[in-house]
Order: sequence, then structure tokens, then C-alpha cells
Amino acid sequence: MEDLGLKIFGAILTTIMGFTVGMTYGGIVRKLTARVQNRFGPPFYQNFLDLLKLQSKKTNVAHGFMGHMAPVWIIIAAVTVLMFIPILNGNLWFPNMSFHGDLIFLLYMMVFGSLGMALGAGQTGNPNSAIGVTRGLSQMVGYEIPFVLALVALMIQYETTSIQELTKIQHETGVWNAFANPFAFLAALFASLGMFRYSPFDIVGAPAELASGPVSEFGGKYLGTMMSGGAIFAFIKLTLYVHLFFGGAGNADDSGILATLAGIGILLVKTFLLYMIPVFYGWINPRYRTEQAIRYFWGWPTALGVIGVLWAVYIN
Amino acid sequence: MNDLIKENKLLDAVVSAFKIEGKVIRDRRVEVLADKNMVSSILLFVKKQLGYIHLAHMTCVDWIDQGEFELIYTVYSPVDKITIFVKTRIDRENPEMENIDTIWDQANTYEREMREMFGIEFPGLVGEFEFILEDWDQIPPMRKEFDTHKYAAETFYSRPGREDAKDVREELNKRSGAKVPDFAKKYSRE
Amino acid sequence: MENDKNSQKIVDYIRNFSRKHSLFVLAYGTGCGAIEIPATMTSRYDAERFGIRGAATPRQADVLLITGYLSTKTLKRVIRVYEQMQEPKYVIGFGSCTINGGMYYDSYNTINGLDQYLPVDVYINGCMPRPEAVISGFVKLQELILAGKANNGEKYRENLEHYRTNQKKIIKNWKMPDYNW
Amino acid sequence: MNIFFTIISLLFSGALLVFLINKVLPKISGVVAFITIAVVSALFFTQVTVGESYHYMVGEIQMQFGVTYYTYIFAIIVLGLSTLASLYSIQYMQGKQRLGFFYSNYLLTVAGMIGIIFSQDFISFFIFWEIMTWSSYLLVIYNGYNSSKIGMKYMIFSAIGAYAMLAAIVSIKANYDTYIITEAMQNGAFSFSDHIYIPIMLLIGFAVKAALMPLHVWAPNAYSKSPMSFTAIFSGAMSKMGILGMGLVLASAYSYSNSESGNAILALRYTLGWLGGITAVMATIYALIQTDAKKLLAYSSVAQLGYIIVGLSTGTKLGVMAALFLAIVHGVFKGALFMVVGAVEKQAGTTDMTKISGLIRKMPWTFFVALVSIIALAGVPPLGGFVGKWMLYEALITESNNYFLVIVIFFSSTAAFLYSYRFLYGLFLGQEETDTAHVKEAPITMLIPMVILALILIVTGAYPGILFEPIAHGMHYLGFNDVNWDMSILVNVWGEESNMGYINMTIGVVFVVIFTFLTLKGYKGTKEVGTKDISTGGEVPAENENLSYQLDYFKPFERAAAPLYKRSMNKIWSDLGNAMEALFDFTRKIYTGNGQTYAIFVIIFLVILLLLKDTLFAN
Repeated sequence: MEDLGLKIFGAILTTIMGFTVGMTYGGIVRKLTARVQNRFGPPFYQNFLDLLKLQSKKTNVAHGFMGHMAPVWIIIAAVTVLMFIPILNGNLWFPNMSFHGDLIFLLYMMVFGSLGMALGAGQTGNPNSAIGVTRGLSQMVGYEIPFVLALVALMIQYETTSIQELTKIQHETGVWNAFANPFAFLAALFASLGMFRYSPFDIVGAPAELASGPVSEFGGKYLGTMMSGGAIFAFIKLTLYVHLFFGGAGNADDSGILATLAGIGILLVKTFLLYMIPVFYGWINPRYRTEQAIRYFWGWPTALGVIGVLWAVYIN
Repeated sequence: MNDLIKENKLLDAVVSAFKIEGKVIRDRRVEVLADKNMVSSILLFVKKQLGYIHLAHMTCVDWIDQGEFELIYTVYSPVDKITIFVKTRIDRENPEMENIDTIWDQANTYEREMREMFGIEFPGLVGEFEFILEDWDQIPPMRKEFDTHKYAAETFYSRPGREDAKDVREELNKRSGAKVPDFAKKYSRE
Repeated sequence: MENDKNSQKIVDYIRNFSRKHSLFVLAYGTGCGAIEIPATMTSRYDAERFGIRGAATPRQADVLLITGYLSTKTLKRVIRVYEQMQEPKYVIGFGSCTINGGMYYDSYNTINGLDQYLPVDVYINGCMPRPEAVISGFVKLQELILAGKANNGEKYRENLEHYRTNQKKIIKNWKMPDYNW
Repeated sequence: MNIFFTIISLLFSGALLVFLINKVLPKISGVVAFITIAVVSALFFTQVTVGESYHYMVGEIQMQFGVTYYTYIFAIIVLGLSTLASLYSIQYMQGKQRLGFFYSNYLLTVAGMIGIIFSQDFISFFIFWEIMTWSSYLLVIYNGYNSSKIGMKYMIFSAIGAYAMLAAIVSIKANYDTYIITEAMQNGAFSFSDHIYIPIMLLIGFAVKAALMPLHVWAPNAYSKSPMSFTAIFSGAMSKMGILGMGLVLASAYSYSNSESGNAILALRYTLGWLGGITAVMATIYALIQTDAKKLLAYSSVAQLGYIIVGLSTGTKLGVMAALFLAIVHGVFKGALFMVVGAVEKQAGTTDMTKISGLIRKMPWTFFVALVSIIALAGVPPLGGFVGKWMLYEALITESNNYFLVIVIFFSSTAAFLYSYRFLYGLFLGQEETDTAHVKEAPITMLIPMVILALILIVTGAYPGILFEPIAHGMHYLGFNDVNWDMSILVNVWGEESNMGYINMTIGVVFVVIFTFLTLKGYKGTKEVGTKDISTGGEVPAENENLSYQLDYFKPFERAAAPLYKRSMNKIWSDLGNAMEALFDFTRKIYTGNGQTYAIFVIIFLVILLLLKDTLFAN
């Protein structure tokens, strides 16, 4: 029975770690953005303060049941997906309920959160929310195509639909998928630009024109819960990318304290470097309109993805 | 320098057409004084015949002593770069002027503003009544008999500390020791 | 834990600390003062280092920043926006127009003294106050918040009749929906 | 008098009875129809033993009735759905005209479907197929003149399919000298070795009902214009009849796929797969620009049938399993969704999403059903739709090497989120309009079937094994052996497990925890406000001011995907029709009505005969 206890402990540990890392990365990005704009900028723990403040609001307003449930949906999706992501592969402290075919499951489960978000935003009745949601969904259709092409390329190349399998294969061969199938990696990288919703793909919550879009009617604890869900999702995406393309992190055999800490360190380094890519891209780019964003994703990224699939089929 | 040929030509055209008096103020400025019934025809004339296609502005001056409003239509021609002022006087007691937003659409805005601010009636003017003011129940605020100072004093809470509100110009001159010029005296509050 | 004073004190301190350091500002750009806000946010003055950032909608905002004179017509909107904000919420009157009407003190359509109609936490005087003044005003607000003195939202709710009478004095036909409160 | 004849004759007599009863008291005709179908399903699920079959000789034509494990799957769909739909129909059709006509045709349609399921020889199969087609045609034009054109379109395409099927049946008799389906399969009628046209023609006949590109153009209008209580089975169950036939043909074809005719079957697989994929994509992108909820659902069911056909086209174990699973689940959630739309139509008067919005507070239970069904439709975990999608992807990626079809399917199922959200937002979310203030929750007899279907979706999502049992037996009949499954565990081709139970357990636990957390913590400060209390820059929206965003909903997507919207199948078909009309017009010209002309024709004919007599009448 202590196995189940360990699982639960690991699940809680995973959630806390994902939350903390996601929030901290957000704060660091704010700081870096400020430095790039030659400002001093907020402290790196600013997001935690914001979250604390939002959670300690005295009054909150909800527009009906779906509006009340929207943050819950997001948190559910985030935590559930986090349960299926291998944080450190094979580490006892970070167990995950991986099953074969969980890659497809993750693809759909990630949408679960945004769907609940969309429903909540819809019930507020604010036109801006609905417009933001339609933009977000359309943009999602845009970037899902290269992303799925990349994933399919990997699945074909290694004939598995399991994340752990992919990571294990990278460990055995010693070649990261980023180099084993560079085209798929590039396609997924382009898709990640839209996934993180930094500029130029931040039209969903454009504060000036849409009044922050879907979240425009959410304040207080609702906004705070959404923030934490978003932070966990950022961590999820980064970890997924690291495990799919950068060979994951951690030593599958050794679960000692030192090895675990070393694995976490490696994971943090990789995820942070990966996270910087959309951020850097956003600093130097203005905002795209929705159809421009969709065309962007259906252009070169999709072509790269197709090349990646062909590479996986014929070269390997 | 230039002897105002175009201006005089324009003035002659309008004056001879309508038998009204007017004058050339300076270069590129011509004004004609018309009767209120003639205004629309004059405007049509200068728009259609002389190519003065742009109604630049339209305003009202309250001559409370003569008991009249003066309406001024400012029309401009991008071709010969001349602005012509068509001025007319209307009665102040029951002010009514004919609506010219059939000639220029933008006149509608000015006319609604005047209707609110001066209470001038434009028959057949479209647009809901509340244009700038909301639920205004006093006399139109731009009329000179409306004492805005008094109204503000009794409507809004005025914070203490403004009783000794002085004329800024006078105070500055006192401090700098310069004597107040006459034109300044005319405007001072006392 | 409610009865335990010390722990409650600690909790309150933490809450106030977080509120102090994260102010979402809804800048209601009335009048000429609105132009000072971008300058305050830009890299020369950088208000974000105090945790001050813009909020898009009143639901998310903590601070309502009234920049410049308020005509009676605008006052109605400002009141609705303020009542849509979530407590704790703060109001900063910005520029002498909000204090005593400023240069519009005798205008027929501009209010003098914002605090008759909304509970103002901090006034920033000047016409216009420069970004340094704005930042100093925010710092003053932060001190009040940390001291737990900035609880004007409750004051507004308690003395709602007083404020309503003042508001209805100048907003003649009161068509405000009652679902705000 | 065996059980099959009892059931069929019960349905027919029920149809007649309803028609007669409606003359005297129209109130209870719906009840009679419901009772008939309920009795029939009770009889079926209790009395029928799967596998038994009865032979009859009509003249020297051998007829055979029976139920195989394969058709049992479809019997579940048809009977379950039509029972609930007829219960729903009692309240829905209340106050409408010509109830006798409606319900007798309703029962006839069900009889046709049941007959198709029972009949194991081509003759009775064809007869019942035609009964189903005609009665459903009469129901499509139930709404009168404005839908007669649509009914005509449906009729024409059904006729095309029927003729193709008839030709195939006749040539099967001619070549293999049997009418029994199983014998024809064993004799290799579908083996693509010789007489390739036989399975092709049969497939065309079935593809019409399954609304496959390019034969799908009748479907959107027919689905959306007929009464909703019928559309529930029209789209939910009757389209599956086409799937049934396709499954039979393809399964026996794939059993030959490593014979000398393997290439032809491979080509067929790819063609069908791509046709299904293109159907899915086109129907999806057309669904998301609709403003009428019925039309949206109609297009979306065409898209879902595309998935099912893709699953069949893989011809692998997991693929066919996915197809059958999706067939059942699609029957459930699309039936539920059409019932929801019907409820909204009955309560609010219209289903035009630009006119109504914000019904969630008025009709919460209907919204719950719609939400569950939409989640299943979009294939989001933890509901049944995801299981089917997962199996489909597994099959496409791991078993069949049709990689780019995965992308097509994924694109369409991602774009499906758009119209799913559009449906929910358009009807239930958004601003509460003043002109829908009178709307009440649907009556209880309409709610019960919908809620039952929603619960079925939830349960099958948690325990797909419930459905795997009959599916596994049916696939064994089709020749796919050792399909291994467990109550809540999916197994793909490498014997790798994926546990749906874990997923649902996790989601449930997290849900409970977070919900309690959110509601307890600081819930006292939370107050609920109306949809007019939104941040509109301080402006107070007027009571009758319409703030909901309904028109040009996915305009950016339309702009981005403009090339896909360029050509529509409808136009091509109508052009073809015009061309045919012109041709017939021309041929009509030879009948001038003048006797002399006819005489000249006769003389010319005789002359030609004389000239060519040696060549024509040689030997």
C-alpha cells in the first residue's frame, strides 16, 4: 500500500513543482522583458505576489455555473495532464501514470482546459470574451497542424505512441530526437510559438482591443486560479517538449537524492532554454491578426512537418 | 503684394447674385452678411457654382445686447484656397434656423450642438436630442444669461480654499511689479 | 484560527504585503492627464518595478485612476466602473481637477472634488503631475495598504446612501441598473 | 411464426394501427408508436438468440432471416435509439399536423431498419432497404412544400444507390448463383478477383446512406429539415445501415487482401480512406460556418460518418473496432444532440443561433445533455468519443501505413472544436436575450431520453468494455479473431495497454478536490450576477440591447481557409443535373407531334436496316 502512498506523494510533489516552476518562469520572463526594454522591472517573484493578491480578494463575481467552473476545468486539465507527463523518467519520486498512446491522450486533454475556459468565458456574456475565444480556437487549429505532424513523425519513426518509450529510445540511442528528426523538431518548435501565446500570437487576449479577451470578466480568485493553471500548463508543454525532443532528464536507474536533484537541474536548464525561444521571438515581433497567424502556421511549419513525416517514413 | 483679385471676384459673384453686402477681410478671407432666409441658397450657390465644397465650421455667437444670435457658416474652397464666412443674424427670443444638413452632412453635428448649447431650433433635424449634455434641465448653457459660475457653485461641491480666487494675470503683475495693461483690466473679474 | 490574534495579524500582514506589491491599475483616461500614464509605465519611470501594471477590465483591477477632470456625463460611467471592481479597491484622484475642479472649477459640466462621489484614497495634485509625482502617489497608496488603512471599499458600501445622494444630485435621471449592488 | 416475423409484423401492424388510431384520437398515436417500439425492443433483447436463422422459399428464391453477432451491434443502435426517440417524440410532435402520417412512417422506417438487420439474403435486404428509404423520404418532406426539393434530392441519390445495389445483386445471382449473403461472401463475390464492379456497386449503394463524398449532398438539408425526433434516428441509426453494409463488403474483401487481388483491395482501402477523410474535413469546415444549429449538427454528422468510414477503410483489427465503436457512440451523442436541438426548437421557437442565446439558465438540463454530448463529439477525454478517436489514431498510425490520413483526420477533429463551441455558445451561452425570457425547461418526457443518452455516454467513457463485448463478437463474425479487450483497458496492436479507468479516476479525484477547494474557500465573497453586468467601458447596456456575438463567428478562420470554401459538391451536382436536363430537352425535340416526321423516321429506319442487313443479320 505504501506504493500508492508514494504515488500520491509524488503526484502532489509533481503538482507543486510544476506550479512553482511555471510561475517563476513567468516572473523571470517579465523581468527579462523589462531589462530588454531598459527598465528595472518587477522582481522575479512578482507572479506569486499577484496570485496571492488575487486569491485574497474579498469579493468575487461569477456569471453563473460555467463561469464559476471555468478555472476548475483548467486546473483539472492541468493536473491531469501533469499526472501523465514523465517529469524525470523512471524516477521513483516523480511517478506518472504513463500508458501507451498517452501522447494522443495528452493532445486532447490539453484542449479540455481551454474548452472549459471557453465555456466559462462564453457564459459571462461579454462579447469580447467570445471574440477572444473564437480567435484562440482558430489559432489553435492553426498551430495544431505542424505540432501533430511533428508528433506523428516521431510516432512513425519509433513506432510507439508513448512518451516514456520515446524518451527511453533517446536514452538508448543517445541521439536526441531534435537531431534524429530535425524537420519534425523545427515544426514542433514553430508550433510552440503559438502554443505559448507570446507575441506575435497574443491576439487572443489583446488587452487594448479585446479587454484581455476570454478572461475579461474574471477577477479575484478565478483569475488567480486561471493564472496557476496557466503556469502549470506552461511547465507541462516545456517538459513535454524536453521529453519528446531533448532526451528528457534524470537517470532512469538511480533515484537517489543527488541523482534526482541533478535530473531536476538538467530539466530546469533545458526547459528554460526552450522557454526562451518563444519569448525571444516575441520581443522582436509585432502582433499578427488571426488569419495571418493561421496562414503562418499552415505555411512553412506545416511544410517542415510534412518533410519530417516523409523523413521518418523513408529515411529511417 | 497681391491685390486680392480672387477675393474680390468671389465677393462680387456672391454680392451681385444675392444683392447683399459683404467685404473682403484680408487675403483669403471673405465675409458676407445675409438674411436668414437667403443663407441656404447662398450656401448652395457657393457650393455648386463657385466650388466652395467644404463646410469647414459652423458656429453661433450670442449678441445678448442686440438680442440676436449670429450664425457663421465657414465655407472653404480647396481650389482657390479662399474661406468665405456667411454670417446671419436670427432673433434671440424664439431662435429658429433652417436646417442645412441636406447640403452638407457634417452640418448635422454642428446643428445638434447648437440646438443643445444655444437652444436654436433646426426644423427637420435628425438625431436624438441628447448629444453632448446628458439630462440637462437648465437653460442652454452657452447662452450668456446662464451664469455658469453660480450654477457650478450651487450644483457642485466646491472645496474651501478657492474663496480668494484671484485673477492670475493681476497677481503675476503685482508680484513682478509691472502695471496692468488696459486690455487686461477689461477682462479682470472685479 | 479567527480568534487567534497573532496568527490573524500575520495573515493580514501577508495579505496586505501582497496587495501592496501588486496593483492592477485601471486608468480611466479622462481629460489631459491620460497622457502621463504611458510615460509612467515606460522605461524611463518604469512603474512596473513597484508591481504596478495595467488592468484591462474593472473585474481584474485594484486601483481606479481618475486622470483629470470629470464631466458629469463621465461620472456616471466612472461610478459604474468603480462598482464593478472587486474589493479591496482603491481610487487615486489625479490632477487638481479631481481635487477642486482645477481650471474648470466654474464649469457648468465638470465636478469639483471627486471625493464627494467616490471614496478617494490618494490625491495627486498638480496640473499636470509629472510621472515622478504619480509614482510618489502610488508609493503613498502602498504605505496605506501595508498599514491596512486603505479600506475605502467597505466605507463606500457602508455610506452608500451618502454617496448616492451626492451622485444623484448631479446625475439627474438615475438610470443606473440596480444589479451593481 | 418465429420471432423475426413477429417483430417485423408487429412493426408493420403498429404502423397501420397508428394510422387508424390517429383518425379517432390523435393524442395517443405517439404513445402507441412508443409502446410498439418498446415492445419490439423488449422482444428482441429477450427472445432473439443470436446466430439462429430461418430459411424460406418464395418461388425458388431462398430467403433467410436471422441475427448475426455483427448485425446485433446495429440492432442495439437502432432499437435503443428509436425507443428513446419515440418516447421523446410524444411531446415533441404534440400539436403538429398529420401525426398518423408521421408515426406510421416512423414505424415503417424502424421496420425497414430492423428488416435490414434481420435479412440475410439480398432480396429481402433490398426490399427492406427500399421500405426504409421510401418511408424516410416521406418523413423528410413532412414539413411540406419548402422541403420537397430537399426530399427530391434525397430521393434521387437514394435511387442512384438503390439501382447500383440492385445491379450488384442481380449480377451476384448471375455469377455466383446465390442470394444468401454469407454464401456470396464465401464464394468470393467481394474478392475483387473477378467482377470487381460487384463490391464497388454495393459500396456505392451503401455510401449513399452513409453520406460519403461525393454522395453526401443530400444529407445536410435532409437531416436539418425533417422533424428532429426523426432526425435523431435518421442521422443516428439509419446512416449506420450504410456502415453495416460497407462493413460486410469490406470485411470479406480484406480477408482476401493477401491474395492476387491484394492490390485492388489496397487501392480500394486508400480510396475509401481518403474519401472518408475528405468528407470529414469538408463537412467540418462547412459545419463551422453555419448559423442554424440543425444545419451545423447535420454537417457534423456527415463528418463523423467520415471518421467511421476511415476506420473501416483501414481494414485492421483496431480500425474496424474503432469504426464500430464510433458508430455506436455517434448514434448516441448525435441522437442526444438532435434531441437537444429539438427541445430548443420546441421551447424557443427557433434554432437560428443568431436569434437566440443564453438559454443555459432557462434550460439547465438540456444544457447538461448538450455539454456531455459535445464533449463526446469533440473526442475530449473522459467520454466515449475519445476512446473511439484514440483507437482510430492508433489504428492509422500503428497498423495501417496511411500517415497523412492521420493529419487530415486530426485537422478535422481539431476544427470540430470550433463548431462544438459554436453550438454551445450559440444556443446556451452568451447574453440572455429579452425575447427568450419566456423560455422554460423542456418537458420531462423529452428530458428523460436525453439524460439517459448522456448517462450512457458517461458510462461508456469510463468503461468502454461494455461496448467492446458485442463489438468483439461482431468482429469475430467479420473474421477478425482474438480481439483482446478488458472492462476499462484498451489494447492496441502491440498488446500495449491504455487504462481508461485510471484517466477517469484521476479526473474525478482532481475535479472533486479542486471544486470543493474553490467553492469552500472564499465562497462567501462570491456573488452571481446577470449577463448584463459586464465591463462595457462603463456604459450601461440597455435592456433590449443585443450584446451577443453571433454573426460571422469564425470569420478569421474563414479568411484563412478561404481556398477550402471555394468549390462545393452541391454546385457540381446541380451543374450535372442542368446538363442532363439540356440533353433530355434536346432528345425531346424529335417528337415534333407531326405525323409526317414520324413517317420519315420510320422510312429512314427501314432504309438503314436494308443497307446494313448483311452486317446485322449475318449467319
